[in-house]
Amino acid sequence: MANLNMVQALNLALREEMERDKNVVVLGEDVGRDGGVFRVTEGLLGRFGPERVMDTPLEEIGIVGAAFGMAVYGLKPVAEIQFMGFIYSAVDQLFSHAARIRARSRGRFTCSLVIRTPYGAGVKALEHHSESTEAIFCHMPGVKVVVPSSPSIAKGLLLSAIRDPNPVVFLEPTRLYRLIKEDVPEVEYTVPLEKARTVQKGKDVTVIAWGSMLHRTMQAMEGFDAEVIDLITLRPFDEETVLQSVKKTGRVVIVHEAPMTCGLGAELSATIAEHAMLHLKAPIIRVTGYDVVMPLPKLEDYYLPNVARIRKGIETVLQY
Amino acid sequence: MANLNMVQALNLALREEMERDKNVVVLGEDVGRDGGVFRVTEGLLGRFGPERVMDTPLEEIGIVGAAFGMAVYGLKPVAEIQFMGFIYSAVDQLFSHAARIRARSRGRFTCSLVIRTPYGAGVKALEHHSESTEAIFCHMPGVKVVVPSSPSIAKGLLLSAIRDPNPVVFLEPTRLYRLIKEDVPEVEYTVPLEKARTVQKGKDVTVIAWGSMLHRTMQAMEGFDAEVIDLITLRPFDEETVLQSVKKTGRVVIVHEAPMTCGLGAELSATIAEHAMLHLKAPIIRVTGYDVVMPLPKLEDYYLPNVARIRKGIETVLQY
Amino acid sequence: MPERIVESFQVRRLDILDEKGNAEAALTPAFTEEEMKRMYELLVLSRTFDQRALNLQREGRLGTYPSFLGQEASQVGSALAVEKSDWLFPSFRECGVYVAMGYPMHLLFQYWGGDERGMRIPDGMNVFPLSIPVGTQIPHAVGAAAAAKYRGDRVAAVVYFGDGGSSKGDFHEGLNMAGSFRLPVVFICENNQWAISVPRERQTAAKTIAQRAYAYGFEGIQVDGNDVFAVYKATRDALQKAKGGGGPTLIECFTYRMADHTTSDDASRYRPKEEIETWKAKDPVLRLRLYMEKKGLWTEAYQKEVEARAKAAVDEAQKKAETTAPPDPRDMFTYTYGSLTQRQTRQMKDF
Amino acid sequence: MPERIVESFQVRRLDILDEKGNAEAALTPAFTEEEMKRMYELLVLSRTFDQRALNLQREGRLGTYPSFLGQEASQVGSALAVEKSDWLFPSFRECGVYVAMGYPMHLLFQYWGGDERGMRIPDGMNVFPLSIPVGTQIPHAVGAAAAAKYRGDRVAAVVYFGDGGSSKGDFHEGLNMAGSFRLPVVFICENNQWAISVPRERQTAAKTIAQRAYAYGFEGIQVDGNDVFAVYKATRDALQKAKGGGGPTLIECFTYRMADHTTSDDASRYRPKEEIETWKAKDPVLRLRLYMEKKGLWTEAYQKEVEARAKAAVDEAQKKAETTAPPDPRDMFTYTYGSLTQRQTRQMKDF
Ligand SMILES: Cc1ncc(C[n+]2csc(CCOP(=O)(O)OP(=O)(O)O)c2C)c(N)n1
Ligand SMILES: Cc1ncc(C[n+]2csc(CCOP(=O)(O)OP(=O)(O)O)c2C)c(N)n1
Ligand SMILES: [Mg+2]
Ligand SMILES: [Mg+2]
Repeated sequence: MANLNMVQALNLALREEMERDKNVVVLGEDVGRDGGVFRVTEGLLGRFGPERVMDTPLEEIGIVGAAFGMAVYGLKPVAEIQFMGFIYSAVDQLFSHAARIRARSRGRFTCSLVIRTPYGAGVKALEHHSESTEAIFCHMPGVKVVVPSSPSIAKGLLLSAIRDPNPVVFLEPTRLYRLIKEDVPEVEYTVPLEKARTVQKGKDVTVIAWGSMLHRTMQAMEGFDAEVIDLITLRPFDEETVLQSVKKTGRVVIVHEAPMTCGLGAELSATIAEHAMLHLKAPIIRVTGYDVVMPLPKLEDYYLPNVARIRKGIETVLQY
Repeated sequence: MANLNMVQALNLALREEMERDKNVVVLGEDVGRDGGVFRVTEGLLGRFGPERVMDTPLEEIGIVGAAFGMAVYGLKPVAEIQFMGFIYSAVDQLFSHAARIRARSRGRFTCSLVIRTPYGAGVKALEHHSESTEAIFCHMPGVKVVVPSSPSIAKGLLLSAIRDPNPVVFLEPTRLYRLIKEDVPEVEYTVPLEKARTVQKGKDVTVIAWGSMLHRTMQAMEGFDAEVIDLITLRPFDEETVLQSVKKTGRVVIVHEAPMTCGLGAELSATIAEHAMLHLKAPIIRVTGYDVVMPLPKLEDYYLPNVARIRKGIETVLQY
Repeated sequence: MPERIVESFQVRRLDILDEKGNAEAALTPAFTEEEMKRMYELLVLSRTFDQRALNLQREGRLGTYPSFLGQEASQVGSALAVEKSDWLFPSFRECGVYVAMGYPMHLLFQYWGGDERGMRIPDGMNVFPLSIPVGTQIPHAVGAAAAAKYRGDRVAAVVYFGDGGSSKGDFHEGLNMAGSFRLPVVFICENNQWAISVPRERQTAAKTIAQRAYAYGFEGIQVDGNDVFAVYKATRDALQKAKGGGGPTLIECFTYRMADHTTSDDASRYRPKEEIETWKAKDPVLRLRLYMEKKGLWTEAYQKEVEARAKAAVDEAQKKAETTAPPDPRDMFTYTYGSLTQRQTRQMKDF
Repeated sequence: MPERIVESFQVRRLDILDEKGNAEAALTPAFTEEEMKRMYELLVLSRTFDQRALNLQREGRLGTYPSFLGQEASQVGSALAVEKSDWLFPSFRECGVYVAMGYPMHLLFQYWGGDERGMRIPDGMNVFPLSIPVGTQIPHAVGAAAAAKYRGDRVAAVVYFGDGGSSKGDFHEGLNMAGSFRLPVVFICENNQWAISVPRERQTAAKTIAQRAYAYGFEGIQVDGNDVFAVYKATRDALQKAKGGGGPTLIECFTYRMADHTTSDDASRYRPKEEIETWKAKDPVLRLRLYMEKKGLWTEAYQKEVEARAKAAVDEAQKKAETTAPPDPRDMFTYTYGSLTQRQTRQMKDF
C-alpha cells in the first residue's frame, strides 16, 4: 500500500504494466523528457527509453493515427492527448479507423489502444482546457469510454483499459489529479470495464455520476437516503446496475458537468425511460452544465453543477 | 411552381440567395467545375465565377477553417463536405472556433456559416458514405443542426440557415436527394429554424423522426392514430411542439437511423422524461440503428430501421 | 553576411523505360526472364481484373468501383519491390496492388459487392484493408513502422495515396513524424493528375508532389509512374534505404487516371478528351510489351496465353465471389467489439 | 534523360541588425527618428507588460500566462509593418503583437485573469482573439484573405504560430490552400526553438521551417527573429507582395523562448541553462538600443523616461483591469447564440 494521488496512481499503473508487457508503449506531446504536463508519465522515459516513450511532434492526428498503426501491428500503445480540448482533430482517426478496423477486417485486425486525456473543468484553466465532451465518444460504436473517480480506481482501470482489445478513451478528471490521496495497492489488480460501482446504498433515489462530479455528488448527500452509482465505464455502460437500482428507488437524478443537451445523462435517462418507466415515481432530473460555451475561470463556478444544484435536483424528485 | 427533387431545390435556393446576397459564397471539393458530386452546386461556377464558387484542394480542415475565416470577415460561406463521413477531421475547426467565436469575443465577431453535407444511409454506398452522427453536433453549444425531409422544406430551410447568424450544420439525406419530387415555389420563402413540423395530427401516440426516417415512419402509420412530428431542427430542437404533443398522446416512439446509444433520440426521450413524465402512459421507445459499426451495402437493410420495426415500436407503446 | 542561403534542394526525376519500349540499360534493374514475365503478366492480370470489375458494376453486380486503368505500372511495379514481411497500406484505388501481392481476387469482388468479408485479409499477409477517407491511412504506416523499429523487425511500411491525398493534414503529420523519428516508411503518391474534378495544378501550387518531402527533412523523388522499371527501382531503393536505417522516402509516381473517378463519376464534365488521348500513348502495359518484344520475350502467342490465363483466373474469382453465401446480419454485432455489450446482446435478438 | 532535376530551391536567411547594434545599412529600412523611437518604446512597453503579467500571475492575480520574453522583436517588428486595414491572427503567445497594435492592455490583463470580455476586440481593430489550440488559427487567415480578395479589398491577413504549430495538419491545409488560390497571406512562424519540452530538432527533421513554403509553391524566408529590422523588412516586403497579387509568404523568425513555456511550466526539467545564457547575448531590445546609441538616439535619460512611461501605462492598465466589475453569469447564455434558445431561457432562470 502506498498513499497516492491520481497522478501517482496512473504513473504507477503505467510503470508496472510496461514492466510486465513490453508491447505497451507510450506516445504523445511532452510525455517523455517532461514526464507529461501533469507528470502522469514521469520517469518512464528514463526507465524504458525513447523508442518506448515517444515525445512526438505537435500533431494530434499523427499521434492517434500512428498509435492506431502501432496497435494493429501488435503493440498496445497508450497515447496521451495533452488536454481533451485538443482531441477533436484526432476524432477522425479514432472514429474512422480505430473504432472500425475490427469490423472492417472482420476480426483479422484489432486495435488495443488507449487514448488518455485530462478531462473536465474546475481548475481555473485556460480556454479549451476544461472540456467534458464524453458523450461524443460514447456515441461511436467500437469505442469504449471510461472515467476513474479515485486514485485506486484509476490504477486498476488503466490496467483494464490497456489490456482491453478495443480502443479505449481514458478520461482523467483534471480536478481529481491531486485532490484526493488514498492507499493504492502496489500489487497487481484491475477494475473491470463495463461495471458500475455502487458507492452507497439507499432507498429513496438513485443518483448517477462519474469523475469529478461523483465527488460533488457525495458532498451533497447529507440527509438523503440515496443510492449513489459511480458509472466508471461510460460506453458501454452498466445498464443492469443502473436499472436494478432505479427499479428499487423509483427516482433518478443524473449529474454531469457537460452541457445538458445530448450529454450522456440523456442516454441514461432514455434507457431508464424505456426499461424502468413503470417503476418511476418522479420525473428523471439531470443536473448538468448549462447549454453554453464553457466559460473562462471567472464564470466557471457558475457553469458547473454545485452542491446546491444537486441537492435541489434530489429534493425535486423526492417531492413525488 | 416547379416540380423539383431535393437536389434541384437546394440548387435553386443557392442560386437565388447568391443572386440576392453577394456575401454568399460556396466552397468545397468538386463544387465548381463538377457542380458537386450530387450536382447540388451545378451551374453556380458558370454563373458566379471561381472567386465565389471555390473548388478547394482536398482538405476538410482547410475548407471549414477557411470558411470560418470568411464568415468572420463578413461573408456568408456555404461550405460543402462531400460526405458526412469526411467531416470528422473538420470538427475541431467547427467546435473549437466556429461554435465559440461569438462567446470568445463577447459578440464582437460572429460566424454566419453553413456546412452542407450529404447524410445518412440507404443508397448502398461505400464505407464512410452512410454516416448519421448528427448527435455529435447536437451536443455542441453554439452550433445549430438541421435536416430537411422534402424538396420544398430543403429550399426554405437552406435560406434560413444561410441567413442565420450562427454556424449551421445542414444535413442532406442522401436517400431523399432524388426520391421525391414536389412542387417548389420559385418565390422567396423560408422555413424557420428551431420549429418542428407536425406532419399529421393524432391522439394515441407521438412519433418523432427527421430526414429520411421521417419517410419510413410515414409508411408505417397505417392503422394508427399517431401524431407525427418532423423535427427539422435538431439543435436547438423545438421542445414546445414535442412536449405539447406528448402531453396529449401520452405515448412516444422516436425513430432515427443513427446507432441508439447517445443518439439524438436519447435527448428527446430525456427531455420528455423530465418535463412530461406524469403524462406518460407507456415507456418511451426508440427505434434506431443498432449499436454497431455501420455495415456495407449487403447488410445495410438489416441495420436501418424499417417499417416493421417502426410498427412494432408503436404497437409496443400502444399496449399500455 | 546579411543575406545568405541556409538550405537548398534539388528534386530528381527518374525515367527508365520510354514509350517506345527502349530502356536505359544502366538503370534497368537486373530482372530474370521469369521476373520480367511475371511483371508483365501481373500488369495484364490487374488490368483484366479492373475491366471485369467495371463490367460487373455496369451490370449492377458490384457497387461503385474506382478503376485504376493507366496506373498499373505504379501499383504493380511498387508492389513487386516489397518483401513479404513489409506492411502495405493501400487507398481505395489500389486493387492493382492487391492483385500484385497475390491477394485473392474473389475477396476483392466480394468487397466491392458490399461485403466486409472481402477485406478479411488472409493470415500472414501484411496488407491493410483499403482506406476510403483520403490520406488518412498515411499515419497508420508511420505507426506500423515505429512499431517495427521498436521491435527490431527488419520491416518497412509502404503507404499509397493520391495527389489529392497529399493535401490532407494526415499527410503532413504522418510524413513529419516519420522524418522526425527517421522511420522505415516509403510514401508512394500516385499522382494521377486528378482528384475527381480537381486538376493537379489546382490541388497545390507546388510544381511536384515529390518536393514536399523536403519540408520534412527527407528525400522525395518523382518517377515516371507509367514506367514499371522506374517505379520498381525507386521503390526497391527506398525500401533498402528504409531498412538500412536511412529513414523515409517520398516517391511521386507521375501517372494518369485513364478512367472516370469512379463508376458514379462522369469525367467528361470536367476534363478534355485530348488529355486522355495523349496519355494513351504512354500506356504502361504496352511499354513493357514493346521492351520484351525487342528482347524476344514477347510474342502474339505468349500474349494470347497470358490473356487467357488472366481471364481464367478472373472468371474463377468472380464465380467464387458470386457463389459465396451472403453474410450473416449478426456479424454486424460480432465484429464491433471484442465481445458483445449488454445492449448489443439485447439488440441481436432481432435476428 | 533518365535522371534529371525537375525542381530546385534555395532558402534565404536575412540578418540586418547584429548583437553589437551594427546594422547592414543597405538593408536597413528608412525609419524616421520618431519611427525608430516608437519601435524601441514598443519593445520596452511590451516587455514591461510581459513582466507585469508574470508578477501578477505569481501573486495569484492572473491565471496561467505564457511569457513572450525574447520574442519582442519578432512580435513588435512584424506588427509595425502591418496596416490598420490588415487582419491579424495571433496565437496565445502574442501579447507583444497586441501591445504593438495598440490593443488596450487592461483588456489583456482582464483576459488572462479569466474574463472573456478581455478579448472583446475594440471596434475597427482587425485583430482576432488569440487562439489557444496550436496552429488552428492558420486556416482562418487564409479564409479572411480569400474573403478580402473576393471583395476586392486591398487587405492582407497575417497569422502567427510557433515551430510546434508548423507540425499541425491545419498548417499544411492552410498554407496549401493559400498557395493554390494565391491569397494575400503572410505566415509568421515564431520559431522559438521549443514546443514546451520538445526542441526544434525533434519537432521536425527539416533544417528550417521556412523551407516548408516550397511544399506549397511559394517563398519562405528565415530571418533573425531577434533583429527588429530584419523582421520588419521581411514582413513589409511580404505584405507588399501579397497586396500586389504576388501571393503568400512564409516568414520564419528564428528566435528563442527565454521564459518557461507558461507559468505552469518548469523549463529547467528539460532544457540546459547554458542555452538560455547564449541567447541572452542576442537580446532584441538591447540590440536596437545599442544601434540607437550609436546614432545618438539613445541616452540614459531617454531610457529612464521610456521605462517610466511604460510603467505608468502598465500601472494604469492593471488598475483599470482590477477595478472592472466581474462579468455577469448570464453572459454565458447571451453570447452562445445570436439569440437564446428555448432551453437556455429556462436554464438562465437559475440566475
Ligand atoms: C477525407 C476525404 N474527403 C473526401 C473524399 C471524397 N473523395 C473520394 S476520392 C476523392 C479524390 C481523391 O483524389 P486523389 O487523392 O488524387 O486520389 P485518386 O482518386 O486520384 O486516386 C475525393 C474527394 C474522401 N474519400 N475522403
Ligand atoms: C492542438 C494543441 N495541442 C496541444 C496543445 C498544448 N500546448 C500548448 S502550447 C504547446 C506548444 C506549442 O509550441 P509552439 O507552437 O512552438 O509555440 P510556443 O509555445 O513555442 O510559442 C502545446 C503542446 C495546444 N494548445 N493545442
Ligand atoms: Mg489523383
Ligand atoms: Mg515554439
